Amino acid sequence: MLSSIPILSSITFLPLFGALIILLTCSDDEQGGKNSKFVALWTSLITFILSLFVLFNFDNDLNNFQFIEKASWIPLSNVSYHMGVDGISLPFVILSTFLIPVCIFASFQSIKKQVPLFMSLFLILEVLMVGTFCAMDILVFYIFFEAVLIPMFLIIGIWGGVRRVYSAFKFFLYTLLGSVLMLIAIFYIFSKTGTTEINEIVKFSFPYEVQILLFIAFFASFSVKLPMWPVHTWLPDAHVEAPTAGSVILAGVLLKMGGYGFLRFSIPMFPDASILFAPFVFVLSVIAIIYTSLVALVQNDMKKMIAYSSVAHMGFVTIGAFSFTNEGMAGSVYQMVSHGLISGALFLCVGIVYDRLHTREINAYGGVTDVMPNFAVFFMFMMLASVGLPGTSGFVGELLVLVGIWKAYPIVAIFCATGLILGAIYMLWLYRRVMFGKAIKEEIVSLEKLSKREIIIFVPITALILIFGIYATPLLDITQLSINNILNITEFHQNKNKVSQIAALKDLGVI
Amino acid sequence: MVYLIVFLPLLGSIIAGFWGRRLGEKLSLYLTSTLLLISMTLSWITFWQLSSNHVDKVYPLMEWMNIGDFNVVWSLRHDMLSAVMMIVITTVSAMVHIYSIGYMSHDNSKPRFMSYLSLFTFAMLMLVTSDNLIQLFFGWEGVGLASYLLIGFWYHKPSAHTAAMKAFIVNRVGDFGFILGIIAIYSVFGSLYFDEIFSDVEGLHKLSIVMLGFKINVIELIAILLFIGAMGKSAQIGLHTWLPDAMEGPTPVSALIHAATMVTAGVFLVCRMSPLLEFAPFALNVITIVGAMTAIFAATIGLTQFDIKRVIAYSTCSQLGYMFFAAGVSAYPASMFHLTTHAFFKALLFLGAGSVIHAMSDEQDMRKMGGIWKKIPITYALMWVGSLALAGIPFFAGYYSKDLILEAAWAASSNSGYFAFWLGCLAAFLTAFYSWRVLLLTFHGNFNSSKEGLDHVHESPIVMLIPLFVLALGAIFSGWFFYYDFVGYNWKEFWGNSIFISEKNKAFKLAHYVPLWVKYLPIFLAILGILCAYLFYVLNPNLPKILSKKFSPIYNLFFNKWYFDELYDYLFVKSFIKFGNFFWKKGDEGTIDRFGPNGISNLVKNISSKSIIIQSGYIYHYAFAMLIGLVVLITWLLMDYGI
Amino acid sequence: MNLYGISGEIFLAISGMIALLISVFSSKDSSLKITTRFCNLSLLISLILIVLSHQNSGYLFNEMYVYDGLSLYSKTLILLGTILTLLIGSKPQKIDGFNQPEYPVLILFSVLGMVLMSSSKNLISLYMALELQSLPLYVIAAINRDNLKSSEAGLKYFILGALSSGLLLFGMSLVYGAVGDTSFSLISEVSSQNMSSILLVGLVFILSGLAFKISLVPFHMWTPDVYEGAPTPVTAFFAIVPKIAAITILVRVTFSAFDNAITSWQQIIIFLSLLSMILGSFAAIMQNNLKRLMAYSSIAHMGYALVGVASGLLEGVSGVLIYMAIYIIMNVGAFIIILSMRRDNQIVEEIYDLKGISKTHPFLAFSFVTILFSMAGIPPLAGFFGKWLVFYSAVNANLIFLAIIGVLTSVVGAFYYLRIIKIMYFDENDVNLDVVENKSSMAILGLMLFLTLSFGIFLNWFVETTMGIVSLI
Amino acid sequence: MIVSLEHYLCLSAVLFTLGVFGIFLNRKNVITILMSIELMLLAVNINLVSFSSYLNDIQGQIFTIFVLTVAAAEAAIGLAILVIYYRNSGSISVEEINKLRG
Amino acid sequence: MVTSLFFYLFSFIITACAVMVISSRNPVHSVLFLILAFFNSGALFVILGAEFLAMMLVIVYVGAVAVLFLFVVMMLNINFSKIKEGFQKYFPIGSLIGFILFIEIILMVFSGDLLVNKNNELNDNIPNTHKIGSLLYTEYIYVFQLSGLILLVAMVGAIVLTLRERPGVKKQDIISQNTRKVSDVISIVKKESS
Repeated sequence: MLSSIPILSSITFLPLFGALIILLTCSDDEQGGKNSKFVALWTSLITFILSLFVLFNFDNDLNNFQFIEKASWIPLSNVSYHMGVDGISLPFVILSTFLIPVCIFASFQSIKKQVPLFMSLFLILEVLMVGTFCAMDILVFYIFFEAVLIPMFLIIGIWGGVRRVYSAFKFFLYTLLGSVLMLIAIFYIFSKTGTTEINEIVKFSFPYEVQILLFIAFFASFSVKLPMWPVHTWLPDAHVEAPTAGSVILAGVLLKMGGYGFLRFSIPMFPDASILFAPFVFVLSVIAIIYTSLVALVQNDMKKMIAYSSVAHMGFVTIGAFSFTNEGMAGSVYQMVSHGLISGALFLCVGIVYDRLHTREINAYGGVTDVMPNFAVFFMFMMLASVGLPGTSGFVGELLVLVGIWKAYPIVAIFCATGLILGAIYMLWLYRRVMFGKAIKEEIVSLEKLSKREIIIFVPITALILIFGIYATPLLDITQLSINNILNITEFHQNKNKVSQIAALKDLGVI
Repeated sequence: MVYLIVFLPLLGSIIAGFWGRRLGEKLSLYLTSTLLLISMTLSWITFWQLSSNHVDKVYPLMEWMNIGDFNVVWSLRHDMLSAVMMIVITTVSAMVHIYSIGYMSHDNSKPRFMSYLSLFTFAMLMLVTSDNLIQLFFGWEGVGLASYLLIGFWYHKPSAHTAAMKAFIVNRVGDFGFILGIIAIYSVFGSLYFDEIFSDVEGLHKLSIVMLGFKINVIELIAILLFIGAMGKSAQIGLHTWLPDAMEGPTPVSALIHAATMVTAGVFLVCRMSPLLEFAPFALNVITIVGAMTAIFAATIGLTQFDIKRVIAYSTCSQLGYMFFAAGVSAYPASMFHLTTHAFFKALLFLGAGSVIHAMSDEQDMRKMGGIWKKIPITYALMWVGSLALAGIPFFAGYYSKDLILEAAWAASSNSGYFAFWLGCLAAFLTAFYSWRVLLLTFHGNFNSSKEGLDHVHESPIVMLIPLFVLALGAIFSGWFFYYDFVGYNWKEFWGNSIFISEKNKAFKLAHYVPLWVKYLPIFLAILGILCAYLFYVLNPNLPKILSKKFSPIYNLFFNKWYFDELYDYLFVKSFIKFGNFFWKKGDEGTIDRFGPNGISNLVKNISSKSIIIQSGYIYHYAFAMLIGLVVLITWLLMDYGI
Repeated sequence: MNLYGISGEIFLAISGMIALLISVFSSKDSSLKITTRFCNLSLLISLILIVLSHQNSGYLFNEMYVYDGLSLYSKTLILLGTILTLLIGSKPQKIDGFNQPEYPVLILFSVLGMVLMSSSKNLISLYMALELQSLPLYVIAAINRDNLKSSEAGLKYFILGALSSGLLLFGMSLVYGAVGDTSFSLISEVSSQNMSSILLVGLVFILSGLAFKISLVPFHMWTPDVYEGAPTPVTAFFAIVPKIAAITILVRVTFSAFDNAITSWQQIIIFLSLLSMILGSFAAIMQNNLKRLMAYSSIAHMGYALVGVASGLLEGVSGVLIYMAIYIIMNVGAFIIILSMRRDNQIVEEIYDLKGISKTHPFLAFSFVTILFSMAGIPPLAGFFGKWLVFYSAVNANLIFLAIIGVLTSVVGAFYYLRIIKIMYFDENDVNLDVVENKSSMAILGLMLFLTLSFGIFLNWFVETTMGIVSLI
Repeated sequence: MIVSLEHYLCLSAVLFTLGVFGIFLNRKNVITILMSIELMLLAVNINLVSFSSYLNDIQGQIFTIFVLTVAAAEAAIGLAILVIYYRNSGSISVEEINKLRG
Repeated sequence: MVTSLFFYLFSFIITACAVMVISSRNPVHSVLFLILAFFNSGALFVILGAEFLAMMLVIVYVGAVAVLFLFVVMMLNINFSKIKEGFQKYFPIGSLIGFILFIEIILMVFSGDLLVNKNNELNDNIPNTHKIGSLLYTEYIYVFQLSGLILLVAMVGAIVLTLRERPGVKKQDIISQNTRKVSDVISIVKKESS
């Protein structure tokens, strides 16, 4: 029965209907805004419920893609619309469907102009995100992956802050530049293998030199998206200027596409190149962790600070993914999910005070705890989760990554672990400056308490962070088999004769 | 029962935290205290049960994470080590809860405070009952969090939240080592459970890894990493800076966390890991030396401070040093013994000091006190008890444990042992000296503040005094009461499998057979210290000033805490900010953005503005461009063709 | 002689002359309107005739005229494009300053030229059809004869066009000399035996002449000026229709006449394509005039389309053909918006005039945004699929560097499309734009929007159709 | 024949080049440019006719006729455009035709 | 011998005329030199055996095109423009490129690739004009029709651009002339006779 319903496509395209309804029926006035909010919220909630259905019917013990849907699209070129989820993509699908209603709900008050457009863009964004994670055809993946730029560009540009134009452009062009190279690489793979099925391509083994080039092309895309140092600079700008919900989704899901791409494409398709580049990735990631943490330390803008912290946290993701160990990769996925929740929630926190005070300058705050005690609790919790306190999901991810990388390169683990210290420094420093102290300033004293709506937004996120923090097994179980598949590939290639690799490198003129 | 012990405080914390305001202050105060008292009672009961039947048990809760070999289960381990810790924690915590009812009476967020206290207790209990390293780390960080919350309890005070932050961050530095140690253990042993680790350690202790070209013994590395964690939590030299600052928190907090329980978690960890440490002789030496240095170093600072709580805090630091070097010479039972006795008398001292502060209306500077002993006689008497115990005057609790530690250090008959012994003796002298300095400055002499202040001084309410009495009992009797079990000839049976001492390390065994002068030297020094203090602060009050002028460099060194704060400020805080700014302005904006996106976009714009110059509007330019294109193509193709 | 295969064209020619008569003998005020309608109708009928008559393929007039799938495809696009541009351009003509009823007639004759051009199988018929196409274009570029810009545009277009047809002719004469004949089949035969240097130089000259028509760098120089100077409806026509015919004949010349000299023309095409992509993308960034910007944009687009030809593969050609269809969709949509822009009943064509249009005319703005994203090649919009097909064929032909340059320049190109979006959506408006929203234009815009959004659904049909066509070249 | 085909081709090359020169080295007026174009077409015609004659193939000559026709048509339209341009600007100097640029 | 002599003579004149066309400052002179060049080309065509084309050239070019040029030149009343300074620095590179083009064409011509003597129509007795005539209306009827269309378009185009209706100038208006009724135009006014 299950196989007869195209459940993944329903999840993917249901929000599109919502978006169409909004675009076609809701006018840009107060009533239209209200209606659009209503439609958007309910559409996204239904989508979320549907996605839960997938989650509960997902078989952890089945070592393959599930809920597969396949429809021929261009038979001549052997391209098909092919959807399915496995252990790596499922968490992200759920994360996306979970965060979108949260975002929509969170922007009920803060978005004042062109509400219907905003809501429909968010629903479209959901379509694209879910599609990205479900796609089993690399071209379909690319289409979804790239299309995300459109709604996000508009969201940043229309509802953003003062420097929104610069940020939106930077975001768009930076990520576009990264991903077009991947497009060429996809074409190359397509032309060599004759297929765009991810499952089939993985089986194909490319020559070593080709792998290196393809890896670089994919790397260009995913590293920008993730983002890795030194191509991270779009992120702080984009985050700072984006509206709250935009930041949440950007940090919560869009960044994960990069990490997802590494796990789904780079590593299994180009295992030899991945092994070759792993040290390079480690160096970049370690730099990212230390460098961006230090930069985060000196920020005056709350969102910028959290944005930099995201870069640092994403450093863990790449390190975990390229550690080629069970724990590392699982940790990498876990870290992504948890970071999606935590940084999303942190941006919500910033959004809440921003809505009230209309500034993100840390110095403009101080003593907020006094006037917004509930907020202080949530913010504190998110801050601690971001720091990676055990008992929150942030800890599990970081721990697993550290475990994984220690197995491979202990020295990297040591550098990586400094992130724990630095993370604590800037997050506590932020919290201290914003929340502690006496509320002297008049505008602070007159801050409103959290509304019911805002509390409702926070509660599920908090609960999830906590649950993932103290009971990690379910999520780990989901990812386990898929990660094993990747590991089997990399282990096989790691054990291959090193001599041939060196010879190939000589051919390329690298050595 | 163990479940109840651990989770009752959590329950109290949650209730007080979330519904405290709705329940009303009173109810939440009593509720948490009651729950803690139950927990305390139960833990004593389980302690007696365990010490009679010696059956270690692990109570599983649920799975935490499970991936490949990496398997962690929430569970509660009940062996002697945790049982001892549990009674210490629950007892002191219960006392502090009760004490807080009185102490915090003027504060208007009592439920929050009680919630934090209970949360701390829960975390600490999780720490000590953990069966694996990850859960231990959970507790470890949990207590850190609670400490952070409690130090920063008065978040209006900048100094308080700065101190809280400092505590958390310095602890994090320690945790950095700890977590790496845990991971290293996992990578070597493939497990995180104590039993499995310890059973494998003998076979694996020669294993080594290559790191940055050096070959390092893994067990040593693990031991050092774990010890870094312990150093952070237990405020050992280098990572001690947070502890004195933590005194910004309410005094009950100082008593509970920064004297009796949390800071001793490091000691607990070392003892817990004893089966592993026994195979890491180098690490043990390091522990001994660091412990000894901390003991003397903190004592020297304690000499010069004027904040009553800070003096006691440095004293704690110093005592923790004792515990560590005891562990360093493999005298883990002695270390645990001192931990227990210290918990009582140091909590007593802190709560006593709290009582004084309460009496003085939140004044902490000893220079502004003096001569108040008549006003608060009970507190005064109890402070005497605490000080005597701290100084190691015979038959008080401290005497038993501290002497034993020094004897063990001597008995180790290694260089580091002798080093620790002599420094320990010197520290014993200093301890006695500054303890009495506190007593004399606070209670004797003339009142150095305003008259109204003196009138205002009053004895604490009964709810604060009861805990003091209880703790005083502990400070007096816990020494001989536990002596036989903890460190007596029967120690092996008592501790069971929870502590392991290798046959090679005989220090603890020989500690009972040291020369007499070794036994008596500390007592002598302690009495000497008391006499010196009397000389300095009663007989000739000008002497300290003269001396401090004469030896001003040393005095300043001590007074400024060996300039550790300044050093760290310069080394880390300033340089981090400098680096951060450098990376941000010069790195991100100056280099990456300038040559990256902005550079490229400017380049594109430049090319673009150049490229439209071609479009000059003149027909002949257009025609010329076409012609050039044509010529280029023809030339290219003809050359290709071979003309 | 069975003239069934050319019946559509004959009908077109005759109705052109009738239209001329109508334009003369109808009353002055309504003659433009009536003639336009008549022309539209006859274009439609001839489209039907062509579709009917081109079901089979064959030759006419000594292989001078060929009717096959390729010609059917391109004729359909040409005629549809013309009908659409006439429809969208019919309302504002008066304000644009010209009122000559001959305008649609000239367009009709030009279209006839294009239609015949895409059926050419002989250098002579190619040249004549090309001239029949070009001469009316020169005239209609200058049709706003009281306007200096328009006449300058016409003059420039004419001079450079004449130069280019001179080059083309010179090349044809050389090819004739080398082959001894002008039919494509013979050229193909000779070039397979002996690709002499004369043939080679002739090929370069011919391709240069054709490149002018497609406006490929460096033969593009007229494009921005003419687009800007010509009245907007004319620009719309220029931007859309002639390119199809020119690309078709380029495909025919390369794949049908010089199919054996692939290594030679491939280099030329790569060169032209590279330059077009680069210059089109870069030069557009600085433009503030929408029409001028569209000119550079079309240059870049032709560069991309040519990548498919450069691949030398049949699937590349199929990609090019699909690209052209997409190109029409996007440009028709874009020009509807440009044509609608009015302020105080004055034509405006600066991009800053679009400020804040998102609030006043949300549908228009939304459509334009979609079209611009599509032009930038962002999936899942139509433009992406065009790029996909041509770049994929380039990669398949091992021209990876070409594909890489292509995608990089498309990123640069994205910049100026985004700039327009930014002006429409991110900037606050101070002066409102009056928009002439006539119903037919909006309906067409809606249709184009729909096609842009959902092209992926039709992609398979296009792929199969064009692959069927190109396999027969 | 003593005069070989190459001779004619050379002549046409000269004429063609001169025509091209006339277009882009011309700084005077547009009419000269139009005349240069006629020179180019003349070169083409010479090419075609000489090829036709040496190939003994009449096609070239027929082509030439059409070229002539088109040249006439082109001249007519070109001059018409030139005239209206002159009416608008009052000048046909090449240097001044640059209102459209960038 | 004589043929080649004539060839060189005519070629020289053509070349010289071409140079004069593009370099003469007075456009009227240019037109006249152009006419001369056409005449000489016609002569060359005669040498090549294309008599009909030679006549065409003279009739079409000299008779129509060149005269049209002359008309326009006279009509527009063009000033002799000065050569501007930019020309000087632009000249060398321009002529270099042109020269390269020329060299390349020459190289191509002498590359030995010329395919001559196809000789598919050996029967040379038919006169040139006859041959053309027989083909033009049969095999090339399609192109011939096209050329007609081109001429039509050229005519329409030229008229569209240049025809102006000036107010106040009397001209034919066929529709209104035909639809004219007596009653509209003539009104009978009764005037009282004095």
